[in-house]
Amino acid sequence: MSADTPVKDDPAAATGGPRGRSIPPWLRRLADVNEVWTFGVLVLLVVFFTAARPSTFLTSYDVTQIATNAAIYLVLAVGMTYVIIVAGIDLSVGSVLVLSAVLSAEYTIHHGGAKAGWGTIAVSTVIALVTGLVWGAMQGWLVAKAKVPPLIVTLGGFGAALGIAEIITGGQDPTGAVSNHLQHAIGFGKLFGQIPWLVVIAFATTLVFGLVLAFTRFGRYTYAIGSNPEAARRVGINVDRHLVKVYALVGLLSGLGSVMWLAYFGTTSIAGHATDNLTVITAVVLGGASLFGGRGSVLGTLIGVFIPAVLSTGLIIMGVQQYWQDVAIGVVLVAAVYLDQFRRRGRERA
Amino acid sequence: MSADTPVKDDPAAATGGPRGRSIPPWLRRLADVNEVWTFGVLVLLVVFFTAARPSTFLTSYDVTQIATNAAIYLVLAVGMTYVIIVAGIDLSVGSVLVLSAVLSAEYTIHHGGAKAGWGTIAVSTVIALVTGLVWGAMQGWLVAKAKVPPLIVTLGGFGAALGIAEIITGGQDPTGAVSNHLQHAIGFGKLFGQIPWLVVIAFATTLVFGLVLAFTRFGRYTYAIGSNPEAARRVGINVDRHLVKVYALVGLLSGLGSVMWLAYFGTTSIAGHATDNLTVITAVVLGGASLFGGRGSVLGTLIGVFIPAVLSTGLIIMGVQQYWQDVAIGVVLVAAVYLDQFRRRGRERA
Amino acid sequence: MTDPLLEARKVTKRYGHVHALQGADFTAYPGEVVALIGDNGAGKSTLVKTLSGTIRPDEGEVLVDGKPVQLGSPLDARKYGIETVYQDLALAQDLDAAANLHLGRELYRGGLLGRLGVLDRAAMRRSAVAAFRELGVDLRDVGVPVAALSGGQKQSVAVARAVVFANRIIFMDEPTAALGVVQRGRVLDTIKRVRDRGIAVVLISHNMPEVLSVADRVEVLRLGSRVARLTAADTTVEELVGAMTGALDAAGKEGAA
Amino acid sequence: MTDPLLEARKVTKRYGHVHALQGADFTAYPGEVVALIGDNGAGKSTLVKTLSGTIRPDEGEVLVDGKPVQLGSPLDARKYGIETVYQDLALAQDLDAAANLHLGRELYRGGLLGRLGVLDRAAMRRSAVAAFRELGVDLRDVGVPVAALSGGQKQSVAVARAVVFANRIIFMDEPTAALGVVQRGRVLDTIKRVRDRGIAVVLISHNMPEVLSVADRVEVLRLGSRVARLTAADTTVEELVGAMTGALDAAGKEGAA
Amino acid sequence: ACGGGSSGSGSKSLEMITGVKSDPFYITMACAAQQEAKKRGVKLTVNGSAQWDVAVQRPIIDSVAAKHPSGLLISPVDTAALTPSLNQMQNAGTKIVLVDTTVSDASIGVSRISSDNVAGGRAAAKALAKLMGDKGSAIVISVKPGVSTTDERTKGFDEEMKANHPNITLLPVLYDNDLPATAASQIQSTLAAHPDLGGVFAGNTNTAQGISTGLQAAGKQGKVKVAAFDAEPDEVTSLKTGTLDVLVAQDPARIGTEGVDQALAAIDKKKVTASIGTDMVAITKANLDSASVGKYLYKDAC
Ligand SMILES: Nc1ncnc2c1ncn2[C@@H]1O[C@H](COP(=O)(O)OP(=O)(O)OP(=O)(O)O)[C@@H](O)[C@H]1O
Ligand SMILES: Nc1ncnc2c1ncn2[C@@H]1O[C@H](COP(=O)(O)OP(=O)(O)OP(=O)(O)O)[C@@H](O)[C@H]1O
Ligand SMILES: [Mg+2]
Ligand SMILES: [Mg+2]
Repeated sequence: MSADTPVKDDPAAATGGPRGRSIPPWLRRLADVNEVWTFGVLVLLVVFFTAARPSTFLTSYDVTQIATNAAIYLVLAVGMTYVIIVAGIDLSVGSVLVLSAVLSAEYTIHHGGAKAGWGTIAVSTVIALVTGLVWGAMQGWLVAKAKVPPLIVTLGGFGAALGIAEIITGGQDPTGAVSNHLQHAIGFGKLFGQIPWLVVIAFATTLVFGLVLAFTRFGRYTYAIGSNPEAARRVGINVDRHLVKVYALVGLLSGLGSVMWLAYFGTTSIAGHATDNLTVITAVVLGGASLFGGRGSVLGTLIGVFIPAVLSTGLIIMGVQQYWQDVAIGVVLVAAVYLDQFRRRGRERA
Repeated sequence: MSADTPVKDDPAAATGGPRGRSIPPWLRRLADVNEVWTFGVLVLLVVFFTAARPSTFLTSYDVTQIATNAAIYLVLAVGMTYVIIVAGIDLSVGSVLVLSAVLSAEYTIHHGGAKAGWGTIAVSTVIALVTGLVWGAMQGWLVAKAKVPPLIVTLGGFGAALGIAEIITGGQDPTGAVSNHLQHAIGFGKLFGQIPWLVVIAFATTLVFGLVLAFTRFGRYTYAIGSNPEAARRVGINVDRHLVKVYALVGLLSGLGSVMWLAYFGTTSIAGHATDNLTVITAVVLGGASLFGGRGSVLGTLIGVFIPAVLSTGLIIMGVQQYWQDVAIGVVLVAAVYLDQFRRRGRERA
Repeated sequence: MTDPLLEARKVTKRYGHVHALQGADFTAYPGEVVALIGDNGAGKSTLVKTLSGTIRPDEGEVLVDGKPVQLGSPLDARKYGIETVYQDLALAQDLDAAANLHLGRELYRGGLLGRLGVLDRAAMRRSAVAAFRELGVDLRDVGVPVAALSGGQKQSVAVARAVVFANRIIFMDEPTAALGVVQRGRVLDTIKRVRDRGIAVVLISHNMPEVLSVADRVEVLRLGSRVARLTAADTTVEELVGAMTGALDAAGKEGAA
Repeated sequence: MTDPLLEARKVTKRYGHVHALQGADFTAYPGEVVALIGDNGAGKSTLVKTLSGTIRPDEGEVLVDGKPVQLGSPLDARKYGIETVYQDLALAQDLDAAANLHLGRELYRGGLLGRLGVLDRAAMRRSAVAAFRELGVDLRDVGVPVAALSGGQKQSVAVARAVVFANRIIFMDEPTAALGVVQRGRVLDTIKRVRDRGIAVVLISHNMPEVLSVADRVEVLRLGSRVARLTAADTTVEELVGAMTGALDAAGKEGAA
Repeated sequence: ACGGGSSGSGSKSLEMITGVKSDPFYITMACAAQQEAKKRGVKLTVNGSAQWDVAVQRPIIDSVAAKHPSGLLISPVDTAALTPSLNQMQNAGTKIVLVDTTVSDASIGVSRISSDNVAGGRAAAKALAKLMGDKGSAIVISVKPGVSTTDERTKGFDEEMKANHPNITLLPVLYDNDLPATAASQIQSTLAAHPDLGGVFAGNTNTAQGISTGLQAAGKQGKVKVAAFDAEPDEVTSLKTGTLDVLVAQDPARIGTEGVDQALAAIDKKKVTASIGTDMVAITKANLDSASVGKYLYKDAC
């Protein structure tokens, strides 16, 4: 046997140029974008419900309603996206929200209560934010420095934060926890009389932290650490400090969530946040993040928050009986991610 | 510069023989065993509570009580250990338990109710086990074949199983769900009048599946898949089938748990299993398993189940105020794992 | 020469718009060492994975003993007697060397226990120690997870695994890249020994002297397709490099990329 | 000769009862290529990790410019101008090649955006493409996560990262193991070029001809300690292998393991 | 804050185990019991399950049993499942008083003091129907199925509506899993589907918070009438400001006080009342300030 002549040579492939197939290249590129498929599911749901109940679902009334009710979860989920990308998890969000709410409510109660002015509102808001930030940073420190698995740290934090909130209040939601000004201006107020302030705050938060994740060093380090913490450490990234920051961020956003909660519900709802963590984690995973870290996006999370929200609203509007709703939501969640899986199969990583 | 003579040569090190340091080698080997540290924490807790309340804590009465109350969680946790080692997660255990209990209760109700004989008991037990097995296998199929992340599959399964149970029962625990025979013989009966049957069943299950995990091919494949699923696939392990089996196993054990539940509590408790998943996952992680897969053991899980059980019993016996209990449990959980972390730091993997 | 044991025809594999394989051909005969060489990114590992059932090609045909076969999974490939040392080693990092060596082919205890699937760890450890000694590897502690092994030790585990169970065809994707001088020599000896048992050995390597010293035949891959088939005895390193980089045919042919 | 730039004295590192390093010494001078060789498991990578601040030794001393320093983290090491190509590459698999190349040393946009930490992705991509071209690597699609790259392409990313930012000392732990012939040549050229800039290059390799062709000096590690220091020009492959395996001193000395 | 008194006097010790420790109803009950115990010079320690869950309550009972208290006040979360544990305690000499909820085994407990949740549901239905002008749709949003107290409230509500207010359309029950946020979105979705919605019955405090917020955000506050269970301070404020329209108040304080009294009577071998029923009132803005209603308002904290 001796040297053959080249069997084949295709310069187009070498330069990576698109090749003529029936699907136009821009569409194939688009289908490669992680969020497109999940977004497709969301659109499908909206279309389905609109077709089924054209007179009630998705009138302008409903869209802002859904968005308002999802606003607080969205804020928490944005923080959770960072934590999950960094291969962590935070079960404590709901309790941290409660603790922040309680501490800020205590201040309000002693400084004017329901009739408190903007000065009190400002201080109590700062208290809520700082509480969340400090609690989150503490958890981050335990994860990063003490190397305790995040599940345990934040589960412990979940119990401890709730316990402290209950000790402070005696377990009852205190009265006069929120200034009426705050409730009217932020809780039920609307920007230009159109968009509820809660939605504005949530989307602004989403936008800012979405951009930070996608375009800044902070975001890049978040992906790098989630992808390979040891590699990140070896290239000189201060992994521990970054972890503390990420957990502090989700704490801060829980604090922000507590302010939004107080403004909207007018009470601390100590007993009403036991399953926030699962709701929020589900949204992030629905949005394409991997619990093993390194993958995920804020845009995906945004969609992931809205899929269950639209779904449960739609099912109620369609008059589906409650127990069947549980079944239907379970099935749709799995189906939604199953669709997404086709995309991933397309570009499998061996 | 030319060749030096060897600077040093130590044959002992080359043969891996133990070297004389102050700590005897068997102790160092023992400290290397994963479970020893966690067990130390458990012992510490027991010693502390016994010292604090010598007249009440850890009389023979209490040990079997704690074990009985932990028995059902232990059975679930044994299954969860497999799932977590295989880098999965199962949020559905509590709902699967409810669904199994409801289906078996329905049979009992129509075949003698509270007065049903052993024939009915046998059939209803089989129904419970098969329900769990089938549901688990179905979830396993979705994880393995449809490649939907286990968090989503089992969260969907959690809602769907509970929904179906509620549809069947109308949301209320049916009466006559359990035969009195079963309750008296298994729920309250004791082996040799000493050890409650529930404890016997739970420990037998633990032993069997602990041995399977440690010594058989099934266990070996579980670790291999959790460690590197692609490698397992490449060496010819049927990864998908194994995953289905693992999820089916945890389903089966949920079914077994439902039988134990019915025997012990005499009711289906539809509303009472929302947080079983977290309880059980916590136990497994406390026991040293990693959520990233590949690590964990049934022995560790056993200890992990008992740490929170002993803790909450001890705190109540000491008369700690209830909200402080939440705080204390949170702190101890984190501290327990923090101690364990010293061991791991000792043999860091670069 | 005898009939080919394994043949790949016009195998294509795309990842997004990267064409890892574009109509690649490959042939292996029994009882020969065939080297598969090519530049980085030429598609060698992709081809190996295709022929080991690890990935499915988009197009193309694979023949074993002249008959078209479907390699849907590594299990299928193993049925045809195909063993592989993967470039990324494919080890379970949390298991020790002996467990990795026998992964998928565990040894069982005798009697009832064995039928229940109880592993014979001692036997597996013994056979592992023997296998490693044969490859000249000193593992110091055979009980540690392979994650803790040195680069060369890890590679030895992967090589030993394939060699021990070699049956009809063995693919070795850069099996010596991380090995020390002695271990490399042992592996090359082993390759020859295996070949002499009538097994087809497919060796991928970037070390041209090594290729020429051990291979009977060389196939060259470039940009995802086979560009040359050479007899090792008749070739020089320069010729091989020329074929891989396209310098040769650029001289001989107009317009090649 | 000038004073040593980096010196390690009696460095010890134990893992359980495996003694990866037992009193290892090492010296690197500015403007030289020193090869660190040794059998598989001799402790080379462990020594490199120790001197890059990645792991802490149990005992021993590290001196930079003759002054004892504490290398508590890779960040410390970098402060002394130490760059490293790790044997396991240490890449973030989910990020693309350009992101990995600049990891920890991102380029920022101009103006306010830059001060807010906004990355200049286009610039990073451009500089990455340039770096890869210099190493002769064809990445086809620079936007894919490095997990999808071929073995050689991955290694090129790791090498490029260290070379681009080389400052005073560069450790290269088997940088050419997965590279093709052309790329290997480019890396060796690069090593020489870097050396000529006065940087100390520490090359670990199992390829003895490669070592002799590029190194000025060779240090040999065996069972976790330095057993020989040789001038490359005065040595042969046989001598090196002898020193690594202990064959030489077994002949000269009684009772060596 | 409520909770364990520090130093007990004498040999008498009381223990209390509530159904859900974070429930305002139980908190008020526990506070009152604690005050009464203090007055009587005995030590009372309060524990409660984190969820309405026998598996959570049973270990608590067993742990408390190990302390051999002289008396136990308990709100069992299941009518059957806890009988064995309680039996064991009773046989060991502990006097058991069942507060709020009961068990079906009549031999357990020296006294039973309970509020009638079915009657409470009826009261809510009556008051709500009146405010709705006996027309439109009404819906119950409850915590979750399988919780006996809230299930009974729903049952009473349904019975009353079906029996006496045929003009009101009853929509299927929704469950919010005790999450105000879920309740808020559920009520808005229901409004969209049923614009004629006139009244809502909230199964507990959390649900009420969510519903009133949801209505407020939808601008339907006042148009849709809301009846809620319990009368914790926060809810009373809402009643005053008009976000809630009816509160069905039980009398947790009396249950707690009576519970302590009965337990101590049993321990001292004095006369014990075997069964005590407590009242419930429907509080509206109209009767809020009347003296007879004041005592039903729950305490903020003890
Ligand atoms: N999973 C994947 N996704 C996307 N591209 C891939 C994937 N796997 C391989 N590729 C691309 O396909 C081409 C061929 O890769 P392959 O690993 O087969 O090369 P190779 O010949 O083995 O190279 P090396 O000598 O470096 O190992 C490369 O350009 C690589 O980037
Ligand atoms: N994290 C660890 N835990 C336990 N043992 C380890 C660990 N890291 C290295 N070792 C052991 O230390 C010894 C030296 O390993 P090292 O990686 O330094 O070898 P090396 O000289 O780089 O070998 P190679 O040429 O194969 O890369 C080996 O026996 C290895 O098994
Ligand atoms: Mg390759
Ligand atoms: Mg090495």
